[in-house]
Amino acid sequence: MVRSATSLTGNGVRDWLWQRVSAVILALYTVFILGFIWSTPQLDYVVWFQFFHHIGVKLFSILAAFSLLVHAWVGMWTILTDYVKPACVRLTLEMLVMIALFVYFVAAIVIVWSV
Amino acid sequence: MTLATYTFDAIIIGAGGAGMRAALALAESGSQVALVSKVFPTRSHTVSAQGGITCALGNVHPDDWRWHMYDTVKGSDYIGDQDCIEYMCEVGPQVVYELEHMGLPFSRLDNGRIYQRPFGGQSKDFGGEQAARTCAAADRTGHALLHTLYQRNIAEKTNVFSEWYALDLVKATDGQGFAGILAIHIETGETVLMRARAIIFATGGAGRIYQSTTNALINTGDGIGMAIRAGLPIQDIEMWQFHPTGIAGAGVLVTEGCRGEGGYLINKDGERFMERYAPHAKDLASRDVVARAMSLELRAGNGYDINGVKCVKLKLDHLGADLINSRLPGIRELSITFAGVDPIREPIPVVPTCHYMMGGIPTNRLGQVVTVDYKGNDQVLEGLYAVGECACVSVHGANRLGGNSLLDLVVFGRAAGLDVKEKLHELPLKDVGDAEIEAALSRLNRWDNAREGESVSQIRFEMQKTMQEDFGVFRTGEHMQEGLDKLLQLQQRLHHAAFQDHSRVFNTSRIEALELDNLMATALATAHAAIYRTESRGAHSREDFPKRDDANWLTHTVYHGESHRMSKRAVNMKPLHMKPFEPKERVY
Amino acid sequence: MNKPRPVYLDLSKIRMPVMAVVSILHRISGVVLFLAIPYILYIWNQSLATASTYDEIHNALQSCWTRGLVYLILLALLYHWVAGIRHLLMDMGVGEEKISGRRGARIVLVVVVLLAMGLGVWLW
Amino acid sequence: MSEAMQSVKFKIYRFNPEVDAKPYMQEYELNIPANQDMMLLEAILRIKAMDDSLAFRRSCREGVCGSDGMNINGRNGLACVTLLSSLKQPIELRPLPGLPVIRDLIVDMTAFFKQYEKIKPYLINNEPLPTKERLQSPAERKKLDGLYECILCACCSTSCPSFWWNPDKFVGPAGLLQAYRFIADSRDTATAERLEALTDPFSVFRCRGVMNCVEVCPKGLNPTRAIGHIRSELLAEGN
Repeated sequence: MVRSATSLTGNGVRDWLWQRVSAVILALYTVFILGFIWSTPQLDYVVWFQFFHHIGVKLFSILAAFSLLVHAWVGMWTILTDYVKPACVRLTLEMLVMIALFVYFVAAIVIVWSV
Repeated sequence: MTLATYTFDAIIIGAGGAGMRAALALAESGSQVALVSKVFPTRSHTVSAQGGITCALGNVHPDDWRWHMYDTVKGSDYIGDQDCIEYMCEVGPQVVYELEHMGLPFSRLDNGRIYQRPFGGQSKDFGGEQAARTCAAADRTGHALLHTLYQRNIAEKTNVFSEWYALDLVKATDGQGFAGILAIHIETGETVLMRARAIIFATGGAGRIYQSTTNALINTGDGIGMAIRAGLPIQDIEMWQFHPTGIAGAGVLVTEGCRGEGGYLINKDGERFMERYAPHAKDLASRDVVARAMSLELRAGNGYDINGVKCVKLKLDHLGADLINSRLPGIRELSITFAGVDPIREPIPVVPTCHYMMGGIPTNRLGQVVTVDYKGNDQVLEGLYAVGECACVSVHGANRLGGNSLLDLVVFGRAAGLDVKEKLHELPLKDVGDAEIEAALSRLNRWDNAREGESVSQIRFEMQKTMQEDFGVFRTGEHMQEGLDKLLQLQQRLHHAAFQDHSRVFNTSRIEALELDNLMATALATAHAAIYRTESRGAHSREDFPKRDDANWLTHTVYHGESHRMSKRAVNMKPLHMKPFEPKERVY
Repeated sequence: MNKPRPVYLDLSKIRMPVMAVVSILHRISGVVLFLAIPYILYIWNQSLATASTYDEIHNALQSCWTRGLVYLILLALLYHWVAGIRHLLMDMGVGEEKISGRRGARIVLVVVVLLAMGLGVWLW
Repeated sequence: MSEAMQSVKFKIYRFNPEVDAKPYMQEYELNIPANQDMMLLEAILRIKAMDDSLAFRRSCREGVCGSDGMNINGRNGLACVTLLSSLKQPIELRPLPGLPVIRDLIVDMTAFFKQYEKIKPYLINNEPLPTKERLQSPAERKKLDGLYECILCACCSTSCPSFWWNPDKFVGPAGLLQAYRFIADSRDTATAERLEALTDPFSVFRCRGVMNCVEVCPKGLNPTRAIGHIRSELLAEGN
C-alpha cells in the first residue's frame, strides 16, 4: 500500500472511476458541442446564444466543466507524480494546477450563468 | 589476514530445489540460516526440470510406494542404496503433498487431484504393467517447484545471499571437520568468512564437463570440487546419465514426459525402433537403455542427418494440438525456438545428451556426508551434509529414473534440514585460525596474482571435448586412458592459466576461472572412476566389458582426490521395513 | 566505492512499440488541452457575451494564425478523444492481447489521421 | 579447408565502476561460419572468450531461468532465445533500462525484487491442512496458466514507463502478474487482503495500459490482462 495525500480521493480505485466517468461525460459533451457546430449550417450569434441558453445545455455544460476539473486533476496529478520528483517542486506545481483548475471551473460557471 | 566474518547456525550452499527445501525446514524452526547461491535462487538449474516428480500417490490407478521402490532399485541397476530408496519412496507422497500445500500449481485430474503421467521405468506390482506415477505441472514442474520453494522462503524470511560464490570449506583448527566456508560477494568481489555449526552442500550437478549437455552454464560441480579439495571422497562419479532426448545441436532437454504422453522415437526409415530394443516398455524403457539404443541406431546409419548432426526424431504430431498445448506447452516453445520445428506438425530431432550426475558426495539417509576409511568402513561427518545432485545418497545408483531427481531434491533437502534442526544444539561452532583461512584462500590468490597464462575458455573447451569423445554413452578402456592422459595434461596447463581482467566488481571471469577448477576436478574423478569400474552397469557402458559383473562390481566406487586412489564401498541392501530386492537381469 | 551507479534510460535508443507511441501521444495531447483551457474559456466567453464579441471571435478565426491554433487544439482534442475511447475499450477487456493491442493502437493512429484531414478540410 | 565466414558487428554497453567514469559503447566483431546461425547468448559467450572483461548474467541458456534479460537493439529480451539472424547489425546491447547498472550488462535488480516481495508471492491458506492434496478442478487450475510461468527476467517491468518513473511505488507488470496468480488461485484464502493492499493510487493504478510488457515478454505472458483482472476484482469488491 502506497499512501498518497494529494491524489483526488487518496484511493486508486476511486480515482480511476472518477477519471473514467468524467472521461465518458467529456467525450459525450465533446460530441454534443462539435456535433451541434458541425450540423448547424447557418451558425450565428443568436443561434449560438440560444443553444447555450437552454437549461439542459447549461446543466450539461456545468457537468462537463466539473468533469474537466476532475479529469484534468487526475491526469495532471499523474503526470506530475511521474516526472517531478523533488517533493517541494511537485507540491507547488500541484497547488498551481489545483488553483488554476478551480479558477477555470468558476469561470465556466460564470460564463454559463451569464447566458 | 582479517576477513569480514559472519556467523550462522547453518550455511546452505546452493539455492536449487534441495538447498531451498533444506533452508525452509530450518527457517521454519527459527534458526539463523544463510542460503548462499552464486545465482539468484530462481536461476538455479532445478528451474529447467520439466516432466515431473515421481511418487506413489495413486491418483490415476491404485499404487504402492513399494512398487516405486522396486522400479528405482531396478533402475539403479542394483547399486542404489536400498535403505535410502525405501525412505525416499515412502515419504515421497508426504513431501509432494507438502509442496502442493505450499502452492505448487500442479496440473489436475478431473476429480481435482494431482495429475500423474507415465514415465520411463515405471511399473505396477513389481515389474508389471506400465504405471503413471509422475506428478506434473504441465511440462514446467521444475520451474513451478523452484519458484514455489523460493516463495515459501520469502514468506519465512530466509537470509538469502544471492550472487555469493562459495569458494571452499575452511577446516576447523582442531582438525575435526569444518568451521565454515569462504565466500565471494560477486557484486563487490570481496571475500568473507562464514562460520556455522552445520554446512549443507546443495550445489547441483556438473554437466558442463561435457561439450553437449542439457545442463545450465552454472552446473560446474562446485560442490564436487570443494569436497575433493577438502579431502572428502566422491562416489560413483563414473555414472553420468545421457538423456535420450536433447534437441540435436542445441542440447536443450525435451522431457521424457513427451514419451509418457504417447510420443515415440523414430529412425530415418520412420521405424519405431525401441520396439526392437525393449519389446515390453518400448520408448518408456529406462533412460540408459533408450540412450544406448539410439546410439546404436545412429552407428548403424539409421539416423537422420541435419546439417551434419546425426539424430533420430521424437514424434508427437499424432497426439494432437490440444494435448500438446495443455500438457507439453514448454516443449513446443523450446522446439520451435531451438529446432525450428513445431511438434504439432513435425517430429523433433533429438540425440542422447549429458544430463545428470548420479555420483557425488556420499551421504547417508539423513544427508550427512560419509567418508570411507582404508578398511572401507563408513564414518559420518557430524555437521556436514550434502543434498540434491551433488550428493550420492545413493538413490539413483547407476541410472536415475525420470521424475526421481525432483523427488530426491525435496526428500533429502528436507531430511537434511530437519536433521540439522534436531542436532543444532549439540553441534559446536568450531574455531578457525589464520592457517586454515590461508589454505582455503591459496587457490583464489593464485588466480588473482596470475597475469600471464592460457585462457580459461580454451582449457575448458578442450576438457569438454575430451569428456565428450572419451567418456560418452559407450566407453572403452583404451580411449578412456587416452582421455585421462589428456585431462592430466590439461590440469597441468590449468595451474598456469590466467584471466586478463582483474577488477573486483562483478568479475564473472574470475568466477569462471574458479569454476573451471571444479569442473576439472569432477572430470578427473569421472575419468578415474570410469576406468576403474571394469563392467557395464546402468549408464556406464563399456565395450571392453559389456556385461554386468555382480561378483566384483555390485558396489559403489569411491574416488579419493588427493591421490586419485579408487576404492569400493558396499551398497546398502538392507531396507528398514522390507526384504531387499535381489539383483536380477535388467530387461524392459 | 559509493559512487552512484549509472542508469541506462536513453529514450532515443529504446524502441517504443506502437502501443507506447499511442499512449505517450495521449498524455501529450492531454497536457496540450490542459494548457489550452484558458484560451478555450476565453473564446467561449467572448462568443456568448455579445453579438459584437462573437463577431470579433468569428473574424479572428479568419486569420491564419488563430485558425492554426484552433486546429491544433481541436487535433489534440480529437486525438485525446479517440485514444481515450481505446482506453475505455481496454478497460472492458478489448484489445488487451499482443496482436489486438497493436491493432488497436494502429487503428487509433489511422482514425486520427483521417479525422485530422477531415477537420482540415472543414476548417479551410 | 577454408570455410566461408561472415562477420557480425556488435556495439555493447560497457561500464566498470573501478575504471570508467561513465558508460560507453564498445564495438566488437565476431567471425562465424557464413551459413551458421546461433542464439545471441552464444555469440556473447564467444565475445567474452576474446575479451574476458565483458560481464553479463546467464544460466540455463534456454529461456527458463530469466538471467540474461537485456536491451537488444532497443528492445528488451532474453539473449539465449534471440536468433542472431533476426537482428539488424550492428547489434546494440545495453542493460535493462531504468535500473542501476552494476557493471556492463548487469543491473541491480533490488527494486524489481522488492516489488515482487511486496505482493506476498506465496500461497496463503488459513484453513486446516488436509492429509492429502487440496482439491482443485482443472478449470480452476487453468486460471493459473499464463501467470505461474513467469521467470522474473524483468524484461517487462524494465520496459514499462510507469515503472521507470515510479520503481519504488508502482508494483510493475511482473509483480502484478504474480499478485493476480495468487488472487486467481482457488486455494488462496487471502484474496480480500491482497486486494486491499493494492487499492492505493500507485501499486496497480499507475498502469496506463501502455502494453510494453506484453510486447516484450519472452514467455508470451500478458501482465496487462492480469492487471485488468485485478482492477475488475477491486471494482467488484467496492474498495
